Amino acid sequence: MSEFDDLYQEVIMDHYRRPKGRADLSHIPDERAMENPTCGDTIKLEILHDEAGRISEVRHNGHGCAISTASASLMSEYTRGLTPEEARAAAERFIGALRGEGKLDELDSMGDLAALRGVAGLPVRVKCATLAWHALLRELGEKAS
Amino acid sequence: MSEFDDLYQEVIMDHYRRPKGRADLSHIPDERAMENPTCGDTIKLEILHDEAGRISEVRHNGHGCAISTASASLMSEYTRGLTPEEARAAAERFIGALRGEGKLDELDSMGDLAALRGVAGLPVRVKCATLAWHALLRELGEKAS
Amino acid sequence: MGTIAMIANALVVPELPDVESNVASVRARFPILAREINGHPLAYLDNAATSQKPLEVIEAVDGFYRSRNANIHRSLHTLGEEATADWEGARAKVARFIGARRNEEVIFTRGTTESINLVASSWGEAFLKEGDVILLTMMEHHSNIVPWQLVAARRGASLVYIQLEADGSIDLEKVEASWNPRTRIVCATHMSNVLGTINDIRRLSEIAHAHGALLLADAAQSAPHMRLDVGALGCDFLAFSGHKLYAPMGIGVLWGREALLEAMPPYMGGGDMIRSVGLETSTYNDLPWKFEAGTPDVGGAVGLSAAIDFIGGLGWDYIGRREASLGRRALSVLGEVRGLSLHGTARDRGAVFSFSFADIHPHDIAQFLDREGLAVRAGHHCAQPLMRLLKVPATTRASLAFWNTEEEVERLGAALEAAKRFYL
Amino acid sequence: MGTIAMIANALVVPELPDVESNVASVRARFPILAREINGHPLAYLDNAATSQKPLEVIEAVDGFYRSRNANIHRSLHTLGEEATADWEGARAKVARFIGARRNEEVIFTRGTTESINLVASSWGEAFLKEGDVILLTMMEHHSNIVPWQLVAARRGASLVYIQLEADGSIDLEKVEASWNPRTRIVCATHMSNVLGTINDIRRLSEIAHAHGALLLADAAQSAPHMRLDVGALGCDFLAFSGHKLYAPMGIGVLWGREALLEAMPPYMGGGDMIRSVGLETSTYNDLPWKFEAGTPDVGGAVGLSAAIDFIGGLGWDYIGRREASLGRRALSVLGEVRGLSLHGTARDRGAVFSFSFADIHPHDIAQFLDREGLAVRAGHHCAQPLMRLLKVPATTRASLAFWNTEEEVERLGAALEAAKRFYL
Ligand SMILES: Cc1ncc(COP(=O)(O)O)c(C=O)c1O
Ligand SMILES: Cc1ncc(COP(=O)(O)O)c(C=O)c1O
Repeated sequence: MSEFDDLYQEVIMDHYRRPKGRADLSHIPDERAMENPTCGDTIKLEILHDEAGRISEVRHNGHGCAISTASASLMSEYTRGLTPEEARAAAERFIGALRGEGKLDELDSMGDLAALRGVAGLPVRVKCATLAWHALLRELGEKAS
Repeated sequence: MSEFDDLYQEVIMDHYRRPKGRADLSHIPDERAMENPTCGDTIKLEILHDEAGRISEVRHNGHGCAISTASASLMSEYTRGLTPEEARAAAERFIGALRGEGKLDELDSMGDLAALRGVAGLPVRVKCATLAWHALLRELGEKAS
Repeated sequence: MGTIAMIANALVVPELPDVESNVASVRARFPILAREINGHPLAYLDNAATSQKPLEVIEAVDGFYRSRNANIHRSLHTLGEEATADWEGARAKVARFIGARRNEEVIFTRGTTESINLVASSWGEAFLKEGDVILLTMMEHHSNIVPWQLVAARRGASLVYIQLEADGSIDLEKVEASWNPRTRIVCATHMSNVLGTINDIRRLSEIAHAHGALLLADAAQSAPHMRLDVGALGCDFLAFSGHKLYAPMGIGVLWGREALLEAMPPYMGGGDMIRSVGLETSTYNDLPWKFEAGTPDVGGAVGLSAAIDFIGGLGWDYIGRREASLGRRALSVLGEVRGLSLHGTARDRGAVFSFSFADIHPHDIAQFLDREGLAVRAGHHCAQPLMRLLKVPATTRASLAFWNTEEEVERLGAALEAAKRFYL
Repeated sequence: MGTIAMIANALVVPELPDVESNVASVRARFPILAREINGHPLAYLDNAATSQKPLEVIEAVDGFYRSRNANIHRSLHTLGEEATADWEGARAKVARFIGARRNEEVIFTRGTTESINLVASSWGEAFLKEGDVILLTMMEHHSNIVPWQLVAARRGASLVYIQLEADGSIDLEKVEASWNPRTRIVCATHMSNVLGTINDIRRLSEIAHAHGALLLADAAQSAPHMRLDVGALGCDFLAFSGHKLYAPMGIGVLWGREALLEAMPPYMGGGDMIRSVGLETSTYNDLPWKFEAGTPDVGGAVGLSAAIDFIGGLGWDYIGRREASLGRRALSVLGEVRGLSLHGTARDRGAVFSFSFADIHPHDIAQFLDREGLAVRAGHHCAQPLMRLLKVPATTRASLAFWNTEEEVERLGAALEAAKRFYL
């Protein structure tokens, strides 16, 4: 499988074409968008919780490439039902694995997110795949403090 | 002839050992010394004139290597009897020749100064050989203005 | 801004048939061009980001470290004299290359960014006053914006931007007409790294000077593609990078008028820029060394010198003709790709082509092109104010050099069509 | 300061016999060492000015330009990804090399001088207040003096100097005892480029921290010769140059504690250091990129990475033993030269030997040694305050590295005797 095919797998292209959790977030001010300094892409997040405090949905909106859009969509899917702490741990595991700090194999235990494996070898694209997750960490962090 | 022998010719060594024009210039404040930023060497000058305004002697004092000391001594010898304008032109010709801006052959018309020819190929040493002449230009310039 | 149809006649240099036959032998000088990427021959179309290096340059740097390497100015052994001669010789070569009156006007830096920071910091801190205006254009690279923002904030000056016409050019009459008398310096790129627009630095300088302002020209993009002459350009400062000029990374140039440089305070402090260091204060060295603190990149300067010789060997004529011919071909190839809209259609332009394409994100386009062996850039190209003006977060950019081929340009067109099929 | 007799036992590392047998194969890695100078084999004794480069480094840089060269961070084609991986990989390697906790704490600069200017300018402008004290030592290099003078003048701070003992060392108890409570930062060299003195950075850091001050260590001279661990050193900033560490010119390192770097404003403005650029103001990128404006010297970083691997291959043990053994030999050889007086006789010292000799000017000594193929440095070594303390305008300096030989050291002794015959 070529590097490109590895990157733009079927799963990724599906999430890119029909992103889960994408929503109109125009009520959130633009200053709260997270920016990718590499390309100017931005993402806004809104985290909804259920009564127990678990995440019921992470909604997102922004400009982004297939990788960053699919990653946001996969994130929305993956975090559903997690506690904020679990979501934060997941974000750190995911970012760490892609940046080569954690173990890449950890992705295998993260369901469809494993489809983003191909990004790990491409430092420039890592920023695309982790943008939504950095935004998640920031939102969760600000909630916590 | 090796580069070294070319540099440290008999004439140079004579002027180094018995410099012409060397004098006690402790009445001139240290701030007026010209400094070689390469090595911290310094030189002070005093220009004496005859009634007609010609240079009767350029006196010098300072720390310096054989090349810079010999160059100051040769300068003292060469400038005796010149008008300030002639001395300034000589300094510019000499500095230009060593820095590779003028023609090196011009040195041949400058008497014993031709012995400093070997310096031209050594950019670091050019600063040694021209220190006294830069000081001369400064002194003449300040007199003029 | 306009679409591609508007610029069919933009590149007007006549084509010489025999120039083409040289291409293979020129390409052979660039070892990296032999690479295969994902099973395809590399088509390097990212020259505006950084240029590739000919063997002449690679070997000059290699040779320096194998046989002449030493620190400069204060090591008076043979290697030190040779390295010093290399460094000062490179300076003299750069001075001739840009028509400087004196070698002392050439300051070596790491690149365009450092050159502009030096001026903004040293000249700006010393000469900008509260209420002064710094005039930029809307097509500047961040390197010609952020340093001015930093100094403007410290000095209480403000930034004003020259707006762009629909084709991505500047209307000089509007610049004159709307002149703010508090303007102290105009900072303008010679050639836009996004639009390809070539600005008339000579006229801009005349306007600035007529009003008592200075002009800094960012020649990062123009230096690799056209003969520069600071006298003819009439500017006061000129900045460019070696790495875009076929030389190694790590070396760049600031040229400035001697009287201005003389009047400016030092930038960094350290070895080589001093005359004498006391405990509390120091006195500074002469130009150009006053602005060159610390051990510089002598190897990089040796590479830059070799690059200038390489350009001299090809000749600006060859480079100009080749790039004009390639540029025309690119315009016609891109013009046939449906859904592509080109940003920047000024008459005076270089072979830099930024475009938006069929709502596909530039990252995805670039990644797809990479699968086909084509290297282009996707992003905001360090020109976010311009991106906002264009109402896009990012663009895809193909930028050509004389070593590119017509065939590579055609591969670009075909790959874009294939990308459309893949993503849409 | 003392003469040579005082330091016969200065270098106390035990000699291992089998280390010596490696010397020829190590020397073979350095192509420049094969040069002849004036009919003699080159004896390069100017390592403190700049080091020579092994083939591993020269070839790594060459290979980068032949096959991987691209701009980083924003070129997402294959070459761009490779170059970015090279750049960030070099950063990770440097972080491990100096025991940094995080890669983000490693900022690439041109060299020690730029690293210190960055701290003086960014940290100094933001945190120094009127009346604050910057504490230096009398053995600092101009690069660790002038940047502080420049910022002190702007902020109304003042410079205070730690005096030296007769052997060229610092008395830490005196430092404690005379501590000025307004001291905000201590700037100290880890190893003097003139005296060879190795300062106890760990203890200096403890003293600084106990009084709420920071410590910046100038490791330009120590990094090439001993294992550095920022945790063990306890400092807050550490600066060094690639070119003295067997790597190319044009690349250097600033390490700083994350919290400090986070709190500091940017230094240069331009590409890569921004998050978002507006017309009037901008927001800045995360560490380390906040401090890396413009296209960096990726080729230089590739060379630095190869140099670190080369050091790893030799091992600090080998380097330490070899240099200690050579240093002892140099002390005994120089000790036999009549009329020579060595500056710097501290017990903890590296293999750097500055001396005055028989009233012959250092330039003349160095030029004579060059005739014999020996490369040494003559001058003030960018340490004029120290020169004034030593009451000399300049000294001659021989500085050794692991690739030097006992025979070269003996040639130095013989050539000095011959110089005396020539000049006196
Ligand atoms: C102790 C010390 N500090 C700083 C420097 C400056 O290093 P660079 O010239 O590489 O910036 C040097 C080298 O000259 C040095 O020896
Ligand atoms: C127009 C322009 N200005 C400035 C720069 C900055 O050059 P460098 O990154 O070499 O400092 C660039 C290149 O990125 C550019 O295209």
